[in-house]
Amino acid sequence: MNHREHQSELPFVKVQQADFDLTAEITQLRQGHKNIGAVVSFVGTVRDINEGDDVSILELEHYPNMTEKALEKIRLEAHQRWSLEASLIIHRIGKLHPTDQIVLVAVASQHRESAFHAAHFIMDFLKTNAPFWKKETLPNGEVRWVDSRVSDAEAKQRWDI
Amino acid sequence: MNHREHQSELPFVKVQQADFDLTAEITQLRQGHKNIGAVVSFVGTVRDINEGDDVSILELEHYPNMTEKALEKIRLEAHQRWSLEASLIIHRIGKLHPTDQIVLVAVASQHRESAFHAAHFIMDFLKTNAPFWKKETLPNGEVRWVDSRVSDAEAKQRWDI
Amino acid sequence: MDNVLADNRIHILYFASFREQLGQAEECLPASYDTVSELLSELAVRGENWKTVLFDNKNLQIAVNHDIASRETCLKSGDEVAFFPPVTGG
Amino acid sequence: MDNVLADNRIHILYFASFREQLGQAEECLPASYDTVSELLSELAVRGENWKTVLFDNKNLQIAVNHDIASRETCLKSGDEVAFFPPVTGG
Repeated sequence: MNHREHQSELPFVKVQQADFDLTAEITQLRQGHKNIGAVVSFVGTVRDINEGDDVSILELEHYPNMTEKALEKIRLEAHQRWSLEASLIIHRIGKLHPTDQIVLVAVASQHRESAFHAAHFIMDFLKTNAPFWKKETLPNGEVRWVDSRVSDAEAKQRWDI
Repeated sequence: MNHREHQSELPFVKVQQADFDLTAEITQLRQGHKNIGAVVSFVGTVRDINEGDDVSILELEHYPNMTEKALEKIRLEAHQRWSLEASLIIHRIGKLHPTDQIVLVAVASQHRESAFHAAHFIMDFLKTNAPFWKKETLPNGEVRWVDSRVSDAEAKQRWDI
Repeated sequence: MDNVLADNRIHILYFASFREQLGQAEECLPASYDTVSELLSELAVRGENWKTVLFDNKNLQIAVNHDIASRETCLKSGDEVAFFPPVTGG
Repeated sequence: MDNVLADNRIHILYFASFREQLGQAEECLPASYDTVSELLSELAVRGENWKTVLFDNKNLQIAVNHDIASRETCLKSGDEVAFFPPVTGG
């Protein structure tokens, strides 16, 4: 953990309505770390189909006081498990549409192995431990809460070995 | 494999001197694929230290007629192993400096699991099967070829199971 | 004073489908429950809807003071308890 | 014609440290070797340097017509054979 981690309140976890720019975020994350050799980024995007139905709008609700704390906990756990130079989590909230970016997880390290594992780990835990809920609107106006996926719970188990 | 794959000669493999912009490349890769839910990107960058010495310049040589073919082979192998929507490999050649971007591997899929695995697989195979060689110049003017890493050969083995 | 009042209570929050099914987003109750389980038993008495959504729900997720918790987690005055369905972010 | 000439030969390329150690980047030889191994034996005769860099080198990498190959790979007229050290891209 380097000095920049303590500069402001959770500068490496952002929960926001605004979209993000991958290049800008990665550039900022790498700033001041000359020994980075690998940067793995995950971008989650809104698919236009869920459970066989077209989706028009996806709305993301969250638990404001808990969300950033939960994300930071996952991020720090990744820094404990692997040797990382820097990491960042951005999660959008509010109304989104198909092809919109929802989430960014970026991890920078000296070698690729740890960055790949840590980014995957953060996403698997974010999927089960961060308090976000998706509500989708179908083209016919029907509104429904998105069901959690059994595969997400299983994906998380994998890391407990 | 979708129609765009056949538009031009290896449009998803680029060997170039020029730098690349992550956002622009990912945006182009996602174009026309509304069902993408996950995009995993790997960016390799020049570290300022190798084997304990400072590095001033890193020069990348390659085998022009073989390089793109070798990269495309790795890319298509990933598409056979996992269900992917699109993928892209960019590798820079020529003179680079610390913090410069060297390589981009980007993989888009419906769900995150396959994108993470495929991007990691492509990087592991690129490290051992694509004909690139690095030559580094130290601050005192000494020039040396970079040694291949045993860990890279081992990383590749993992995927043969 | 508000602070004293707050200290004798627990603050309860309901999120996502729970908020809609229960028809409310939050409430304050006297801090008279030793554990989350006791609080859930009390809420179940309100009717079939409360029992089904919370008490009988095997997928019920619980947070106490913004940390993931369980039915066995102890409660004290001033705690914030949240009930919600499995999360679906990312 | 150039094509006919080329068809009776094999084209050999040396990359990276090999090019520097052997002092040349490429050459053409008559296509009189059945396998890569036979070609390597012939090149080894040129001197200790050639023997060490290529023939005796356990890390020698070989490509024939732009595909990874081995010492057992067969050669025919017009083939392009490349010798190089382990790759270090990415």
